[in-house]
Amino acid sequence: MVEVLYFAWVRERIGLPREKVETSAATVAELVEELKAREPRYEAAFADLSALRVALDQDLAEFDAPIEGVREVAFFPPMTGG
Amino acid sequence: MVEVLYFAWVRERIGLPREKVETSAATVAELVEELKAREPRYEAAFADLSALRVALDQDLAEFDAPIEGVREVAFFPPMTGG
Amino acid sequence: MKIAVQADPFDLGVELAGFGAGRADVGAVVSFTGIVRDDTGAMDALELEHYPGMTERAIAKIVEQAVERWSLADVIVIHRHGRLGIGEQIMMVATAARHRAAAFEAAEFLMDYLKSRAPFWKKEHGPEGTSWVAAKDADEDALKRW
Amino acid sequence: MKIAVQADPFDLGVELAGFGAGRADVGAVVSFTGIVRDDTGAMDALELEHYPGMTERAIAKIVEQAVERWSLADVIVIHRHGRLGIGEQIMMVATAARHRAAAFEAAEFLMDYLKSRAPFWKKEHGPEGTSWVAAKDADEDALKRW
Repeated sequence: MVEVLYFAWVRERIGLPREKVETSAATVAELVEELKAREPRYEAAFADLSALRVALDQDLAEFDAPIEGVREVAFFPPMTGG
Repeated sequence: MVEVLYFAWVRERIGLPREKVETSAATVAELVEELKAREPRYEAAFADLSALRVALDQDLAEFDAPIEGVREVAFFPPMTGG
Repeated sequence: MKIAVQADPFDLGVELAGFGAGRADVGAVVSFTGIVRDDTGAMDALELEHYPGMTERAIAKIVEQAVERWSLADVIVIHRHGRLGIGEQIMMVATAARHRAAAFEAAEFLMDYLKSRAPFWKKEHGPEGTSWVAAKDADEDALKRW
Repeated sequence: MKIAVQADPFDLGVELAGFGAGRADVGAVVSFTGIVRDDTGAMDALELEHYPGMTERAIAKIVEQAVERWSLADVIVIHRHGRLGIGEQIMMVATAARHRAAAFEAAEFLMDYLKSRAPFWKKEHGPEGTSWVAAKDADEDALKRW
Protein backbone atom coordinates (compact mmCIF):
# COMPACT_ATOMS: atom_id res chain seq x y z
CA MET A 1 0.00 0.00 0.00
CA VAL A 2 1.43 3.38 -1.05
CA GLU A 3 0.12 6.89 -0.71
CA VAL A 4 -0.03 8.43 -4.20
CA LEU A 5 -0.09 12.22 -4.52
CA TYR A 6 -0.95 14.34 -7.56
CA PHE A 7 -0.12 18.01 -8.09
CA ALA A 8 -1.03 20.79 -10.53
CA TRP A 9 -2.69 19.60 -13.75
CA VAL A 10 -2.06 15.96 -12.86
CA ARG A 11 -4.24 16.50 -9.79
CA GLU A 12 -6.86 18.28 -11.88
CA ARG A 13 -6.99 15.56 -14.55
CA ILE A 14 -7.24 12.75 -12.06
CA GLY A 15 -9.62 14.74 -9.92
CA LEU A 16 -8.12 14.14 -6.52
CA PRO A 17 -5.02 15.25 -4.61
CA ARG A 18 -4.07 11.90 -3.05
CA GLU A 19 -5.21 8.34 -2.62
CA LYS A 20 -4.03 5.11 -1.11
CA VAL A 21 -3.18 2.53 -3.74
CA GLU A 22 -2.86 -1.22 -3.28
CA THR A 23 -0.14 -2.24 -5.69
CA SER A 24 2.17 -5.06 -6.59
CA ALA A 25 4.24 -2.88 -8.92
CA ALA A 26 8.01 -3.18 -8.62
CA THR A 27 8.83 0.17 -10.24
CA VAL A 28 7.23 3.57 -10.73
CA ALA A 29 6.63 2.72 -14.39
CA GLU A 30 4.70 -0.41 -13.42
CA LEU A 31 2.63 1.59 -10.95
CA VAL A 32 1.83 4.05 -13.73
CA GLU A 33 0.66 1.18 -15.96
CA GLU A 34 -1.63 -0.09 -13.20
CA LEU A 35 -3.10 3.38 -12.71
CA LYS A 36 -3.58 3.94 -16.46
CA ALA A 37 -5.51 0.67 -16.68
CA ARG A 38 -8.02 1.93 -14.10
CA GLU A 39 -9.91 4.72 -15.89
CA PRO A 40 -9.59 7.16 -18.81
CA ARG A 41 -8.77 10.08 -16.46
CA TYR A 42 -5.61 8.26 -15.32
CA GLU A 43 -4.86 7.35 -18.92
CA ALA A 44 -5.13 11.06 -19.79
CA ALA A 45 -2.97 12.19 -16.89
CA PHE A 46 -0.20 9.71 -17.65
CA ALA A 47 -0.39 9.86 -21.46
CA ASP A 48 3.03 11.53 -21.83
CA LEU A 49 5.53 10.53 -19.18
CA SER A 50 8.14 12.93 -20.56
CA ALA A 51 5.86 15.75 -19.35
CA LEU A 52 5.81 14.30 -15.84
CA ARG A 53 8.09 14.13 -12.83
CA VAL A 54 7.96 11.68 -9.95
CA ALA A 55 9.12 11.91 -6.35
CA LEU A 56 9.58 8.92 -4.03
CA ASP A 57 9.25 9.79 -0.36
CA GLN A 58 9.74 13.44 -1.32
CA ASP A 59 12.90 12.97 -3.38
CA LEU A 60 12.91 13.33 -7.17
CA ALA A 61 13.32 9.94 -8.86
CA GLU A 62 13.24 8.27 -12.26
CA PHE A 63 10.32 6.25 -13.64
CA ASP A 64 12.38 3.06 -13.62
CA ALA A 65 13.12 3.43 -9.88
CA PRO A 66 12.00 0.56 -7.62
CA ILE A 67 9.21 1.41 -5.18
CA GLU A 68 9.71 -1.34 -2.63
CA GLY A 69 9.56 0.19 0.84
CA VAL A 70 8.40 3.56 -0.51
CA ARG A 71 5.52 5.12 1.44
CA GLU A 72 4.76 8.16 -0.72
CA VAL A 73 4.80 8.46 -4.53
CA ALA A 74 4.04 11.87 -6.05
CA PHE A 75 3.34 12.70 -9.71
CA PHE A 76 3.48 16.23 -11.07
CA PRO A 77 4.51 18.34 -14.06
CA PRO A 78 7.94 19.99 -14.26
CA MET A 79 8.25 22.53 -11.46
CA THR A 80 7.81 26.24 -12.05
CA GLY A 81 8.93 27.85 -8.81
CA GLY A 82 11.07 30.89 -8.21
CA MET B 1 46.04 77.89 -16.34
CA VAL B 2 44.60 74.56 -15.23
CA GLU B 3 43.35 73.33 -11.89
CA VAL B 4 45.32 70.17 -11.01
CA LEU B 5 43.84 67.75 -8.47
CA TYR B 6 45.53 64.88 -6.64
CA PHE B 7 43.85 61.99 -4.86
CA ALA B 8 44.82 59.15 -2.52
CA TRP B 9 48.57 58.47 -2.32
CA VAL B 10 49.28 60.91 -5.14
CA ARG B 11 47.80 63.65 -2.94
CA GLU B 12 49.83 62.39 0.05
CA ARG B 13 53.12 62.29 -1.86
CA ILE B 14 52.69 65.72 -3.38
CA GLY B 15 51.33 67.06 -0.12
CA LEU B 16 48.33 68.99 -1.37
CA PRO B 17 44.92 68.18 -2.80
CA ARG B 18 44.84 70.74 -5.61
CA GLU B 19 46.69 73.63 -7.11
CA LYS B 20 46.51 76.01 -10.03
CA VAL B 21 49.22 75.38 -12.59
CA GLU B 22 50.47 77.72 -15.27
CA THR B 23 51.40 75.47 -18.16
CA SER B 24 52.21 75.48 -21.82
CA ALA B 25 51.92 71.70 -22.07
CA ALA B 26 49.99 70.34 -25.04
CA THR B 27 49.28 66.92 -23.54
CA VAL B 28 48.85 65.32 -20.13
CA ALA B 29 52.26 63.66 -20.54
CA GLU B 30 53.91 67.05 -21.12
CA LEU B 31 52.15 68.45 -18.04
CA VAL B 32 53.49 65.53 -16.02
CA GLU B 33 57.03 66.28 -17.24
CA GLU B 34 56.68 69.92 -16.18
CA LEU B 35 55.45 68.87 -12.74
CA LYS B 36 58.21 66.26 -12.28
CA ALA B 37 60.80 68.93 -13.05
CA ARG B 38 59.54 71.04 -10.15
CA GLU B 39 60.50 69.11 -7.04
CA PRO B 40 61.39 65.58 -5.86
CA ARG B 41 57.91 65.05 -4.36
CA TYR B 42 56.37 65.43 -7.83
CA GLU B 43 59.09 63.21 -9.25
CA ALA B 44 58.15 60.60 -6.64
CA ALA B 45 54.42 60.86 -7.27
CA PHE B 46 54.78 60.53 -11.04
CA ALA B 47 57.63 57.99 -11.08
CA ASP B 48 55.49 55.20 -12.53
CA LEU B 49 52.76 56.41 -14.86
CA SER B 50 51.42 52.88 -15.30
CA ALA B 51 50.34 53.08 -11.64
CA LEU B 52 48.42 56.29 -12.31
CA ARG B 53 45.17 57.34 -13.90
CA VAL B 54 44.20 60.75 -15.20
CA ALA B 55 40.85 62.48 -15.65
CA LEU B 56 40.28 65.57 -17.80
CA ASP B 57 37.31 67.65 -16.71
CA GLN B 58 36.11 64.63 -14.71
CA ASP B 59 36.31 62.09 -17.52
CA LEU B 60 38.95 59.36 -17.59
CA ALA B 61 41.57 60.03 -20.27
CA GLU B 62 44.92 58.78 -21.57
CA PHE B 63 48.28 60.38 -20.85
CA ASP B 64 48.72 61.35 -24.50
CA ALA B 65 45.42 63.26 -24.53
CA PRO B 66 45.59 66.97 -25.43
CA ILE B 67 44.76 69.40 -22.62
CA GLU B 68 43.88 72.46 -24.62
CA GLY B 69 40.67 73.95 -23.24
CA VAL B 70 40.70 71.61 -20.23
CA ARG B 71 39.94 73.31 -16.90
CA GLU B 72 40.52 70.43 -14.48
CA VAL B 73 43.19 67.71 -14.60
CA ALA B 74 43.13 65.04 -11.88
CA PHE B 75 45.80 62.45 -11.08
CA PHE B 76 45.12 59.40 -8.93
CA PRO B 77 45.88 55.69 -8.54
CA PRO B 78 43.58 53.01 -10.01
CA MET B 79 40.19 53.25 -8.32
CA THR B 80 39.16 50.88 -5.57
CA GLY B 81 35.46 51.55 -5.10
CA GLY B 82 32.56 49.18 -4.61
CA MET C 1 20.06 30.43 7.95
CA LYS C 2 16.37 30.82 7.28
CA ILE C 3 14.09 28.76 5.06
CA ALA C 4 10.39 29.59 5.02
CA VAL C 5 7.52 28.36 2.85
CA GLN C 6 4.51 30.48 3.62
CA ALA C 7 1.27 31.98 2.33
CA ASP C 8 1.88 35.30 4.08
CA PRO C 9 3.75 38.20 2.52
CA PHE C 10 7.26 38.99 3.74
CA ASP C 11 9.04 42.28 4.23
CA LEU C 12 12.34 42.36 2.33
CA GLY C 13 13.70 45.15 4.53
CA VAL C 14 12.90 43.30 7.74
CA GLU C 15 14.43 40.09 6.39
CA LEU C 16 17.63 41.83 5.27
CA ALA C 17 18.02 43.95 8.42
CA GLY C 18 21.09 42.61 10.16
CA PHE C 19 21.56 39.83 7.59
CA GLY C 20 25.26 38.98 7.38
CA ALA C 21 26.00 41.47 10.16
CA GLY C 22 28.26 40.95 13.15
CA ARG C 23 30.83 38.91 11.23
CA ALA C 24 34.11 40.45 10.11
CA ASP C 25 34.37 37.96 7.24
CA VAL C 26 31.24 39.05 5.37
CA GLY C 27 31.94 41.57 2.62
CA ALA C 28 29.03 40.97 0.26
CA VAL C 29 25.28 40.48 0.52
CA VAL C 30 23.13 39.75 -2.53
CA SER C 31 19.36 39.52 -2.53
CA PHE C 32 16.92 38.48 -5.23
CA THR C 33 13.19 39.11 -5.08
CA GLY C 34 10.73 37.57 -7.52
CA ILE C 35 7.59 39.60 -8.23
CA VAL C 36 4.33 38.65 -9.97
CA ARG C 37 4.54 40.09 -13.48
CA ASP C 38 1.76 40.52 -16.00
CA ASP C 39 3.22 40.22 -19.48
CA THR C 40 -0.05 40.04 -21.38
CA GLY C 41 -2.12 42.59 -19.48
CA ALA C 42 -4.71 39.83 -19.08
CA MET C 43 -3.77 38.33 -15.76
CA ASP C 44 -5.62 38.88 -12.49
CA ALA C 45 -3.54 36.76 -10.18
CA LEU C 46 -0.96 34.02 -9.92
CA GLU C 47 -1.64 30.92 -7.87
CA LEU C 48 1.18 28.84 -6.48
CA GLU C 49 0.61 25.23 -5.55
CA HIS C 50 3.33 23.33 -3.70
CA TYR C 51 4.09 19.98 -2.12
CA PRO C 52 4.16 20.51 1.65
CA GLY C 53 7.00 18.58 3.20
CA MET C 54 8.94 18.00 0.02
CA THR C 55 9.18 21.74 -0.62
CA GLU C 56 11.06 22.48 2.60
CA ARG C 57 13.18 19.39 2.07
CA ALA C 58 14.10 20.28 -1.51
CA ILE C 59 14.96 23.86 -0.56
CA ALA C 60 17.08 22.72 2.39
CA LYS C 61 19.07 20.47 0.07
CA ILE C 62 19.66 23.25 -2.46
CA VAL C 63 20.69 25.66 0.30
CA GLU C 64 23.08 23.12 1.79
CA GLN C 65 24.81 22.72 -1.59
CA ALA C 66 25.15 26.48 -2.00
CA VAL C 67 26.53 27.01 1.51
CA GLU C 68 29.18 24.38 0.99
CA ARG C 69 30.16 25.36 -2.53
CA TRP C 70 30.48 29.10 -1.92
CA SER C 71 31.34 29.03 1.81
CA LEU C 72 28.34 31.21 2.56
CA ALA C 73 28.15 32.88 5.95
CA ASP C 74 24.36 33.01 5.79
CA VAL C 75 21.37 32.32 3.51
CA ILE C 76 17.70 33.25 3.43
CA VAL C 77 15.10 31.55 1.23
CA ILE C 78 11.46 32.55 1.56
CA HIS C 79 8.92 31.22 -0.94
CA ARG C 80 5.23 31.95 -0.87
CA HIS C 81 2.32 29.80 -2.03
CA GLY C 82 -1.34 30.52 -2.58
CA ARG C 83 -2.94 33.30 -4.59
CA LEU C 84 -0.82 36.39 -5.34
CA GLY C 85 -1.80 39.62 -7.09
CA ILE C 86 0.22 41.43 -9.77
CA GLY C 87 3.21 43.18 -8.20
CA GLU C 88 3.21 41.01 -5.10
CA GLN C 89 6.45 39.41 -3.98
CA ILE C 90 6.60 35.68 -4.75
CA MET C 91 9.87 34.77 -3.14
CA MET C 92 13.30 35.95 -2.11
CA VAL C 93 16.79 34.60 -1.62
CA ALA C 94 19.70 36.32 0.09
CA THR C 95 23.33 35.25 0.37
CA ALA C 96 26.14 36.56 2.56
CA ALA C 97 29.73 35.78 1.56
CA ARG C 98 33.26 37.07 1.80
CA HIS C 99 33.45 38.27 -1.81
CA ARG C 100 30.92 39.60 -4.26
CA ALA C 101 31.46 36.91 -6.91
CA ALA C 102 30.51 34.17 -4.44
CA ALA C 103 27.45 36.04 -3.18
CA PHE C 104 26.21 36.66 -6.73
CA GLU C 105 26.90 33.15 -8.00
CA ALA C 106 25.31 31.48 -5.01
CA ALA C 107 22.17 33.62 -5.36
CA GLU C 108 21.90 32.75 -9.06
CA PHE C 109 22.49 29.08 -8.33
CA LEU C 110 19.75 29.11 -5.69
CA MET C 111 17.33 30.79 -8.11
CA ASP C 112 18.11 28.39 -10.95
CA TYR C 113 17.52 25.40 -8.70
CA LEU C 114 14.43 26.79 -7.01
CA LYS C 115 12.91 27.36 -10.47
CA SER C 116 13.21 23.74 -11.57
CA ARG C 117 13.85 21.62 -8.49
CA ALA C 118 11.60 22.96 -5.75
CA PRO C 119 8.05 21.56 -6.05
CA PHE C 120 6.06 24.67 -6.90
CA TRP C 121 3.61 25.04 -9.76
CA LYS C 122 2.30 28.34 -11.06
CA LYS C 123 -1.18 28.87 -12.44
CA GLU C 124 -2.30 32.10 -14.05
CA HIS C 125 -5.79 33.41 -13.35
CA GLY C 126 -7.29 35.72 -15.96
CA PRO C 127 -10.69 36.88 -17.19
CA GLU C 128 -10.72 33.98 -19.65
CA GLY C 129 -9.96 31.30 -17.12
CA THR C 130 -6.87 29.70 -15.70
CA SER C 131 -3.79 28.09 -17.18
CA TRP C 132 -0.79 26.30 -15.75
CA VAL C 133 2.53 27.97 -16.49
CA ALA C 134 4.68 25.62 -18.59
CA ALA C 135 8.25 24.95 -17.53
CA LYS C 136 10.76 26.49 -19.93
CA ASP C 137 13.57 24.51 -21.54
CA ALA C 138 15.77 27.50 -20.72
CA ASP C 139 15.16 26.95 -17.02
CA GLU C 140 16.25 23.34 -17.25
CA ASP C 141 19.24 24.37 -19.38
CA ALA C 142 20.21 26.96 -16.76
CA LEU C 143 21.09 24.13 -14.38
CA LYS C 144 23.82 22.89 -16.70
CA ARG C 145 26.15 25.74 -15.89
CA TRP C 146 26.47 24.66 -12.25
CA MET D 1 16.39 56.07 -10.39
CA LYS D 2 18.51 57.05 -7.43
CA ILE D 3 22.23 57.84 -7.27
CA ALA D 4 23.66 59.03 -3.98
CA VAL D 5 27.24 59.63 -2.82
CA GLN D 6 27.15 60.29 0.88
CA ALA D 7 29.00 60.04 4.19
CA ASP D 8 25.88 58.97 6.07
CA PRO D 9 24.81 55.36 6.49
CA PHE D 10 21.82 54.08 4.50
CA ASP D 11 19.08 51.65 5.41
CA LEU D 12 18.86 48.82 2.86
CA GLY D 13 15.29 48.01 3.87
CA VAL D 14 14.13 51.60 3.49
CA GLU D 15 15.87 51.89 0.11
CA LEU D 16 14.35 48.67 -1.21
CA ALA D 17 10.85 49.31 0.16
CA GLY D 18 8.67 49.84 -2.88
CA PHE D 19 11.63 49.57 -5.28
CA GLY D 20 10.38 48.24 -8.62
CA ALA D 21 6.81 48.27 -7.30
CA GLY D 22 3.74 49.53 -9.11
CA ARG D 23 4.84 48.27 -12.51
CA ALA D 24 3.37 45.11 -14.03
CA ASP D 25 6.54 44.55 -16.10
CA VAL D 26 8.95 44.11 -13.18
CA GLY D 27 9.50 40.49 -12.22
CA ALA D 28 12.93 40.60 -10.65
CA VAL D 29 14.78 42.79 -8.17
CA VAL D 30 18.44 42.17 -7.28
CA SER D 31 20.37 44.05 -4.62
CA PHE D 32 24.03 43.99 -3.70
CA THR D 33 25.45 45.43 -0.50
CA GLY D 34 29.17 45.84 0.13
CA ILE D 35 30.28 45.61 3.75
CA VAL D 36 33.60 46.52 5.42
CA ARG D 37 35.44 43.25 5.96
CA ASP D 38 38.47 42.60 8.11
CA ASP D 39 40.50 39.80 6.56
CA THR D 40 43.57 40.14 8.72
CA GLY D 41 42.00 40.84 12.10
CA ALA D 42 44.23 43.92 12.23
CA MET D 43 42.00 46.60 10.79
CA ASP D 44 40.22 49.28 12.77
CA ALA D 45 38.45 51.12 10.00
CA LEU D 46 38.26 51.71 6.29
CA GLU D 47 38.50 55.22 4.89
CA LEU D 48 37.03 56.07 1.50
CA GLU D 49 38.28 59.09 -0.40
CA HIS D 50 36.45 60.19 -3.54
CA TYR D 51 36.44 62.87 -6.21
CA PRO D 52 33.36 65.03 -5.63
CA GLY D 53 31.70 65.88 -8.91
CA MET D 54 33.41 63.22 -10.97
CA THR D 55 32.05 60.49 -8.71
CA GLU D 56 28.40 61.32 -9.38
CA ARG D 57 29.16 61.83 -13.05
CA ALA D 58 30.99 58.50 -13.42
CA ILE D 59 28.23 56.61 -11.60
CA ALA D 60 25.51 58.27 -13.70
CA LYS D 61 27.31 57.14 -16.87
CA ILE D 62 27.63 53.56 -15.64
CA VAL D 63 23.97 53.50 -14.61
CA GLU D 64 22.87 54.88 -17.94
CA GLN D 65 24.72 52.09 -19.77
CA ALA D 66 23.13 49.44 -17.55
CA VAL D 67 19.61 50.82 -17.96
CA GLU D 68 19.92 50.80 -21.71
CA ARG D 69 21.61 47.44 -22.07
CA TRP D 70 19.29 45.51 -19.76
CA SER D 71 16.12 47.61 -20.17
CA LEU D 72 16.03 48.20 -16.44
CA ALA D 73 12.85 49.57 -14.92
CA ASP D 74 14.75 51.13 -12.03
CA VAL D 75 18.21 51.38 -10.44
CA ILE D 76 19.63 52.46 -7.09
CA VAL D 77 23.30 53.20 -6.46
CA ILE D 78 24.37 54.49 -3.07
CA HIS D 79 28.07 54.79 -2.25
CA ARG D 80 29.46 56.09 0.99
CA HIS D 81 32.72 57.93 1.64
CA GLY D 82 34.59 58.83 4.80
CA ARG D 83 35.60 56.59 7.68
CA LEU D 84 33.70 53.30 8.11
CA GLY D 85 34.01 50.69 10.84
CA ILE D 86 34.18 46.91 10.34
CA GLY D 87 30.75 45.55 9.42
CA GLU D 88 29.45 48.89 8.18
CA GLN D 89 27.77 49.08 4.80
CA ILE D 90 29.99 50.70 2.15
CA MET D 91 27.61 50.81 -0.77
CA MET D 92 24.63 49.20 -2.46
CA VAL D 93 23.20 48.74 -5.90
CA ALA D 94 19.73 47.52 -6.80
CA THR D 95 18.25 46.68 -10.19
CA ALA D 96 14.64 46.06 -11.25
CA ALA D 97 14.00 44.21 -14.50
CA ARG D 98 11.53 41.99 -16.27
CA HIS D 99 13.56 38.79 -15.90
CA ARG D 100 16.00 37.54 -13.32
CA ALA D 101 18.95 37.11 -15.70
CA ALA D 102 18.83 40.82 -16.63
CA ALA D 103 18.52 41.95 -13.01
CA PHE D 104 21.48 39.79 -11.94
CA GLU D 105 23.69 40.71 -14.89
CA ALA D 106 23.02 44.42 -14.58
CA ALA D 107 23.82 44.37 -10.85
CA GLU D 108 27.10 42.53 -11.51
CA PHE D 109 27.96 44.92 -14.33
CA LEU D 110 27.31 47.92 -12.07
CA MET D 111 29.50 46.41 -9.35
CA ASP D 112 32.35 45.59 -11.72
CA TYR D 113 32.32 49.13 -13.10
CA LEU D 114 31.93 50.85 -9.74
CA LYS D 115 34.99 48.91 -8.51
CA SER D 116 37.32 50.18 -11.20
CA ARG D 117 35.70 53.18 -12.86
CA ALA D 118 34.14 55.24 -10.09
CA PRO D 119 36.73 57.50 -8.42
CA PHE D 120 36.89 56.02 -4.92
CA TRP D 121 40.04 55.02 -3.07
CA LYS D 122 40.13 52.82 0.00
CA LYS D 123 42.61 53.18 2.83
CA GLU D 124 42.86 50.74 5.69
CA HIS D 125 43.44 52.00 9.20
CA GLY D 126 45.05 49.60 11.67
CA PRO D 127 47.08 49.66 14.87
CA GLU D 128 50.26 49.76 12.78
CA GLY D 129 49.24 52.67 10.63
CA THR D 130 47.41 53.14 7.37
CA SER D 131 47.77 51.70 3.90
CA TRP D 132 46.05 52.32 0.58
CA VAL D 133 44.23 49.32 -0.83
CA ALA D 134 45.83 48.33 -4.14
CA ALA D 135 43.61 47.77 -7.17
CA LYS D 136 43.47 44.12 -8.18
CA ASP D 137 44.21 42.92 -11.69
CA ALA D 138 41.16 40.69 -11.28
CA ASP D 139 38.94 43.77 -10.91
CA GLU D 140 40.26 45.23 -14.15
CA ASP D 141 39.91 41.84 -15.84
CA ALA D 142 36.30 41.61 -14.65
CA LEU D 143 35.39 44.45 -17.01
CA LYS D 144 36.38 42.38 -20.03
CA ARG D 145 33.33 40.19 -19.82
CA TRP D 146 30.96 43.08 -20.50
